[in-house]
Amino acid sequence: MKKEENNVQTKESRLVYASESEFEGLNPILEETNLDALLFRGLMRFDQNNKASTDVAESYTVSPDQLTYTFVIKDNIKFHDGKLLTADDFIFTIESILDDKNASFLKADFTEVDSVTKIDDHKLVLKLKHPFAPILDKLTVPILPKHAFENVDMRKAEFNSHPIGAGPYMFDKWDRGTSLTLKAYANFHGTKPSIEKVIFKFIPDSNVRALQLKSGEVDMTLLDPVQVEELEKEKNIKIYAIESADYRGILFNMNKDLWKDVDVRRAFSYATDRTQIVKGILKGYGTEAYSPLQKHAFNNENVEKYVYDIKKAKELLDGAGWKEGQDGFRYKNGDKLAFTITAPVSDTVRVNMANYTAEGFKKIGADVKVDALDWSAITIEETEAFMVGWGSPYDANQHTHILFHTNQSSLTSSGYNFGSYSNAKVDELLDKGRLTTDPEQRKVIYMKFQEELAKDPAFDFIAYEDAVYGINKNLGGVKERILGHHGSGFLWNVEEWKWNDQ
Amino acid sequence: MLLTVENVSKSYRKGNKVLRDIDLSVGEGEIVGLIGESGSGKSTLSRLIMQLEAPETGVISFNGTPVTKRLRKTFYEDCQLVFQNASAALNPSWTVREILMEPLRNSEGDRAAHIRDMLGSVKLTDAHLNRRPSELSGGERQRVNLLRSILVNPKLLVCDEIVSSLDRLIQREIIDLLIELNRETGMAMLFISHDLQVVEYICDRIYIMKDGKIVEESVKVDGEFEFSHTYSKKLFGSMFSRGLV
Amino acid sequence: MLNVDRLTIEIDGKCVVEESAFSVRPGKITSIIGESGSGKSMTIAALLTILPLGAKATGHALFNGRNLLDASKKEMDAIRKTHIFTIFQDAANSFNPSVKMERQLYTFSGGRRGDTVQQFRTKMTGLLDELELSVDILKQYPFELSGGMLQRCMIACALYVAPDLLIADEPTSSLDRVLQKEFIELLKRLNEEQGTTILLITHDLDVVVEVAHEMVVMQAGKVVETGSVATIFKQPGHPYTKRLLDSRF
Amino acid sequence: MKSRKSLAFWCVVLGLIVAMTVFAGLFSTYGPNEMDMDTIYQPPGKGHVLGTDHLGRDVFSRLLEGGKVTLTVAGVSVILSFIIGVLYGGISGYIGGAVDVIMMRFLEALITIPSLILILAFQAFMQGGMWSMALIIGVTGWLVTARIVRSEFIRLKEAEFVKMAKMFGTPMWKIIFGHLLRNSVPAIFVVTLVNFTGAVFIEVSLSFLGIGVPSAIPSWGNMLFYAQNDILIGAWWIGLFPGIMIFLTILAINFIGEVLKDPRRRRLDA
Amino acid sequence: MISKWIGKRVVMGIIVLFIVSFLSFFIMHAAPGDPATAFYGGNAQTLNAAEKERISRVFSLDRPVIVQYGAWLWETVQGNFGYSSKEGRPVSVILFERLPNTLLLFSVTMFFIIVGSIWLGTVAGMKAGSMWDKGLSTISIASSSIPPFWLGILFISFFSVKLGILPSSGTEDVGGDGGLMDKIRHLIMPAAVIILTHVGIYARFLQESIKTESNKYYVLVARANGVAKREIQKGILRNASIPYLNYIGMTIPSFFGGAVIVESLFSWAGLGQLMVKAVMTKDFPLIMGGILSIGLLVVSSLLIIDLVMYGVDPKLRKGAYSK
Ligand SMILES: Nc1ncnc2c1ncn2[C@@H]1O[C@H](COP(=O)(O)OP(=O)(O)OP(=O)(O)O)[C@@H](O)[C@H]1O
Ligand SMILES: Nc1ncnc2c1ncn2[C@@H]1O[C@H](COP(=O)(O)OP(=O)(O)OP(=O)(O)O)[C@@H](O)[C@H]1O
Ligand SMILES: [Mg+2]
Ligand SMILES: [Mg+2]
Ligand code: NI
Repeated sequence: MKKEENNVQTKESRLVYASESEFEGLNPILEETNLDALLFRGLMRFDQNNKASTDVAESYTVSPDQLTYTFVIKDNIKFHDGKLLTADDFIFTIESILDDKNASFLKADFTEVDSVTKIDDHKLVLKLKHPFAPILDKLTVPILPKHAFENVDMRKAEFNSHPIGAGPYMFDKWDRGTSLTLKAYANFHGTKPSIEKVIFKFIPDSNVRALQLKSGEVDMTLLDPVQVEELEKEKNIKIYAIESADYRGILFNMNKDLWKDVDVRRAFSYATDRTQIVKGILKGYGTEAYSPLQKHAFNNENVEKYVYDIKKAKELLDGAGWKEGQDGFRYKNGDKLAFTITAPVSDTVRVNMANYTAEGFKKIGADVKVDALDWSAITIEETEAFMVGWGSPYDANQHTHILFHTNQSSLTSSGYNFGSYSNAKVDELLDKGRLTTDPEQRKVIYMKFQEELAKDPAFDFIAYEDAVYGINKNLGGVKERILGHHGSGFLWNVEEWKWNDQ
Repeated sequence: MLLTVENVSKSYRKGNKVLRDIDLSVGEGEIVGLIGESGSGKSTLSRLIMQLEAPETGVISFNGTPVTKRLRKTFYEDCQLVFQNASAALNPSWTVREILMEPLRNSEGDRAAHIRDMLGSVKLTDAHLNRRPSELSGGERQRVNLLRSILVNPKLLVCDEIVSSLDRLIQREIIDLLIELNRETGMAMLFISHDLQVVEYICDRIYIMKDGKIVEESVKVDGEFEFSHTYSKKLFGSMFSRGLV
Repeated sequence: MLNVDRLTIEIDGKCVVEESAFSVRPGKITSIIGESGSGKSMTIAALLTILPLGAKATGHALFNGRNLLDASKKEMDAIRKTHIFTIFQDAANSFNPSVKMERQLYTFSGGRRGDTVQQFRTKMTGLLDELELSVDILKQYPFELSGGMLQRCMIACALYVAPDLLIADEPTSSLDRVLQKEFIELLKRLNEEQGTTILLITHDLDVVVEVAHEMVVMQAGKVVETGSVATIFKQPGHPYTKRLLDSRF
Repeated sequence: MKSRKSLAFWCVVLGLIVAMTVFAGLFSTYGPNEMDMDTIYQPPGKGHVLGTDHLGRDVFSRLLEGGKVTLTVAGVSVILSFIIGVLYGGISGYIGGAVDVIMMRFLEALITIPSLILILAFQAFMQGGMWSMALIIGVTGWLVTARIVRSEFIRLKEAEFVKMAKMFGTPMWKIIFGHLLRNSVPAIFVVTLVNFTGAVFIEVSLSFLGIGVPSAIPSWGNMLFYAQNDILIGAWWIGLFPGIMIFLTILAINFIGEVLKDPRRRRLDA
Repeated sequence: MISKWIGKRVVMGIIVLFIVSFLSFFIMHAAPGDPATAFYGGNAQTLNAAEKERISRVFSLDRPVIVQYGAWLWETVQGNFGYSSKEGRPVSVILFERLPNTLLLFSVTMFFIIVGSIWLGTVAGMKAGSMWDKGLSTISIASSSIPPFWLGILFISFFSVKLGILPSSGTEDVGGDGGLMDKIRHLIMPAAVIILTHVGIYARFLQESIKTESNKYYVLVARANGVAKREIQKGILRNASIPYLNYIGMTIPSFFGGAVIVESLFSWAGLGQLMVKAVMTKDFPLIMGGILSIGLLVVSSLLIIDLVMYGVDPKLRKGAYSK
């Protein structure tokens, strides 16, 4: 009897989210996690349409030259530790991001910032070097409490494992390797959360996640497409298949000589049967991919889509000097046309895609192996080809500049250009796109960028993958919007969620 | 003398002598007995004679020359040992033929024919050749064991309790066989046993051993042994009276 | 005392003892002699109903008028406990290696008769003394004693319980001559002083001549000859008996 | 009699499994890696006798091919461990003395470490193909063989027939092979069988953990590893059949070993 | 007498651990690259200064390997296992977090295996020719032929997926009260898998020992002389338990090995799962620490078994084996 009561009671007020990966720390400017939206708030916040609107900022004004932004901060916002959030905290956050010592992955987003000045505790002015349209998007960056970092090295701060923010939920406890618990923050400035506790349970295995969703041990999780059909039959589960800007592709590591020849990369792009992958591996929860901005307003429909064409692929390889040998594989100067695609073993979809494409590449005479490894055993820069996943629903600059710009090579910067892709035209367009403010102009630039990228592909784009969430049916308040990479952002309005069976 | 053992001692653990100053000899064509109770060191002595272990002191000579490592090979051609436990002395995974071939590795001539000739002398038949030791009875096993040792026509045969674990009936058979061999080929024997009756029956001369020492030597006179040492008297006194026969 | 008639023992369908018949008269020493494998031990096992799995005995074995072969488990337990004592050939293995001698000797002797441990201790001490064994052995484990000592312990138990019938299955083959002689003397004493009936199994004719009054000759599972020792030795009836007698040295 | 029959039965079962996998090419109807997105997760039935998996591969063909991999890994590693074990145990037992003492202490220490843990540690930096896997299992699997060979050698070295052989001047190699090794065969055979089951277990376990043979190569363990994802989906056939194959193989070997272990069948104890 | 004997065993255990440590050191040394990168791979830059200093001090390449080993051993003996390259926390801390779970699983399964196998084995062994006797050997061979993880999968698909009555993984409910019932619910399946796949073999071993023992001469003698059945059975059991205990000792290492798989399957946060994770993430300091601690566990369990043996086997006490 007692036990049951207990169960009902805990069920009412907690939400268990099964998460694939655990994070090393929770400092939002050092590492991106899907807890950021719960723990932190920024001046701005993406709304349901992925448009940046004010949050911590009460209001803002932009100077006509688009170089000066003046923000007024709400005066009643307190961090989880009760300290008031002021302009100083925001300034500290920007400074920390720009501080090389901290090696923040967000630095590139703020390089256009010229200065941030405090007018008073609740008013500040941000000046840009050039007009920079995405800045409002960037200002969704979580604001860190300055007082938590006094006299400490940010990389080693206690904060990283016990964060303090101004979001709807505050840190409760972290059982490394198992779970992390957040609890509702009573003094939150927005909608007060109805669910008392949000627990992130770390389960690397997608199968186990689905299992536990089914058994009710967890309330929500991202599903593999193949699992949907079975879970749909469950009475207590509701499936949200949400369109997302999350694409998969094979990253060509340009440090490998094979990929130096653009025709080889194009050949493999042609030899990828995307339709079958969407059908068989994604079970229809996705679309064939050809561009990193496909889900964006700036999408260029008219680029080379590399529709499955074995004949073309063979011709390209022939042209590139890779001739078919006795054993059916191609050779050039005695070298076999062979490489390995690495994929994270815990991500079954990626492993399946890798296996399927690798098998398909045999048709054009390539001997392709698949290495499914644990994330931590993978150094993407050292692979020959990697099954990547990127995509952002926000500004076009996001997940393009940092992925394809020469300056963002992961070997020389903190950027995410793991394949050391370098194309002067692409660089130029990305730079221009960042600094142009006129939407129409920007569109032209990014359309052009997509064209150039398609001509000289950095990735063999495979498919956009819908984020399929399985959720306890009794959970209400979920608002869909186009999601980002790994279905991130699903929890964006978690403070509005509630248990219907209360 | 064919074999002389002079002044031989042996101990396995310090201060615990298993053999003490053993002197013993076997003449050509002679059957010499060695009796003593369990643990008196008979088997140890036989191992020393056969150079399976080295004596601590003393010399073992064959035909007047001390047996050294170098001479061992020729020594083995003339002197053979038959172990008490026939089952353990035959390689269980070999056939009788293979077993009998082993000592003849280096000899010339038709080895198979030689074996067939000799087989009759221990009352075995060709049919036994293809069997393995486990398929033979205890007596048969001991006969194969014996045959293997006499195949090389040794001048001396050391028999360590070769009949003790057998039935009387089979014992008798084998003992009679040995006597016959001795008569026909003049093969000398050192016959080790704790069975007084057997020793009395087969031997011309006996040594009596106790606690690693030879306490008495006695020669058969008119089919009887005479003893002076008290231990020997006690030993032979414990023989059951012949009663009824 | 014991009348065996038409005793047949089969193991897995194979006949190891066939239609054997003999009797043991009270107060006498009867000896069964025969070569290895002739079925002597099996006969004893059948009498004590301790045959191995798969073995079956038919016929009669009347012990004081009671047929042992169809006695119930309980009855048999009682008979084994009160009337018969058996000494086996292999003394070294006759005791549980991890139980102290005192406990084992008690279960073999005092325990059978319902004596208390105290009673047992006093009586056994005397017996051990008589057998030239030190009392210390009671505190020792079997593996710390020699085969001869263990065999004497068994005899001590036999003396203690003074059974109606003492069965001894080749008790001397593992002993050397000196000990054999001593053991045989003890048997004689037991028979003469306490009048114990003894069934002695052996393959040694010399032993038979030494102690037995009557003898049973077995060959290949069959009893070929019975009678008093003296008559058989004078006039062996069966050719096998003759061969046996001839094989003596 | 009964044991003879069961021996024959299990030998036939094992023989069938081995034959099917060795000649996988003859029996299988599809390429083990042939993928077809139109026929994923087909239950057993027409076309695909044992159904298809998440990439539309034929489970039956993969089962045979996987068996080839698993049994090859196990077989090669067992041969390897056999050689190392016989050498190590043989040297230790034949030479004896201080050499033996040192070698045995070392062996005892090794036996104390769970071999799976050792293999895991090796895997950390040797992760590679099938052959390195066989190598690792072989290199860590000889301990019991060595111990058995050593004790057999020590026992047989003291046997009287070996002493007799020395007296007959039989050369050393013949003593080692004809007397010592040959009479150790039953014991070595049994322990090798046990090793074989152990090797199968280890291969499937490691592959099951995702750190065994590379995922692209089908092996029974790998198939089970991926089959975990299919339980929920209800595709029971993907995990069931490799499991049954592993079970049957090990069961057959265990039963064969059981019969051979029976002392009545061992000449040595005669 | 006993202290001398224990001393001997402990020394043996230490020698074993010594060799284990040497092996784990050797394995790490065989890993490619210089020690700092071999150990910490891509994470070398996030190492703290003290650890960097320790690595360069202990593993300085201009020193001979044996000296490096000595230095490393000295550090290790003092409890300094270095830092996990994945988590950046001290290895010893991580190991200690996992230890209770492994010990719990180990002791619970061992307890049930021993109790179960003694019961089954005794019943089957004492009643020669009965159904128990005949059935047990077949069942035990069959049960030991099932790969534990496969049984685990079947269990999960039945009890967790189909019936939904037992949690499929973990050591306790997240956010739960961490109560006893909760622990037990999580423990049932992993423990059951280990027990079911092992209890048969142990029972069978005991059964065979009892049967061998029952055919011993002394049992026949006792039976022939009317010794009470219970008395005889007690004696048999006592002797049969000696090879049985020996067998347990012999199989303990592989037992720990097998737990690795079950722990991983059920995400039971013990040392075994930790080892697998460490191997997958190439976390070398953690691997070394894991090997050593499992070695220590094995050696100490063996010591306990030795102690029990000492109590049970008088021949050991009297030193009758040394001859
Ligand atoms: N290899 C050995 N190591 C230590 N002691 C030994 C060894 N071989 C024999 N002994 C000891 O030497 C003594 C004599 O043993 P040996 O085997 O020679 O006696 P035996 O007269 O042949 O006895 P039995 O009649 O029982 O065969 C015994 O006390 C025995 O314990
Ligand atoms: N457990 C058994 N199973 C099958 N056959 C057996 C068993 N025990 C004995 N036998 C057979 O029964 C026969 C008689 O054996 P038994 O032990 O009675 O002989 P024995 O006359 O006592 O011989 P020994 O003098 O060697 O003790 C033998 O042929 C033997 O092979
Ligand atoms: Mg001897
Ligand atoms: Mg008998
Ligand atoms: Ni990602």
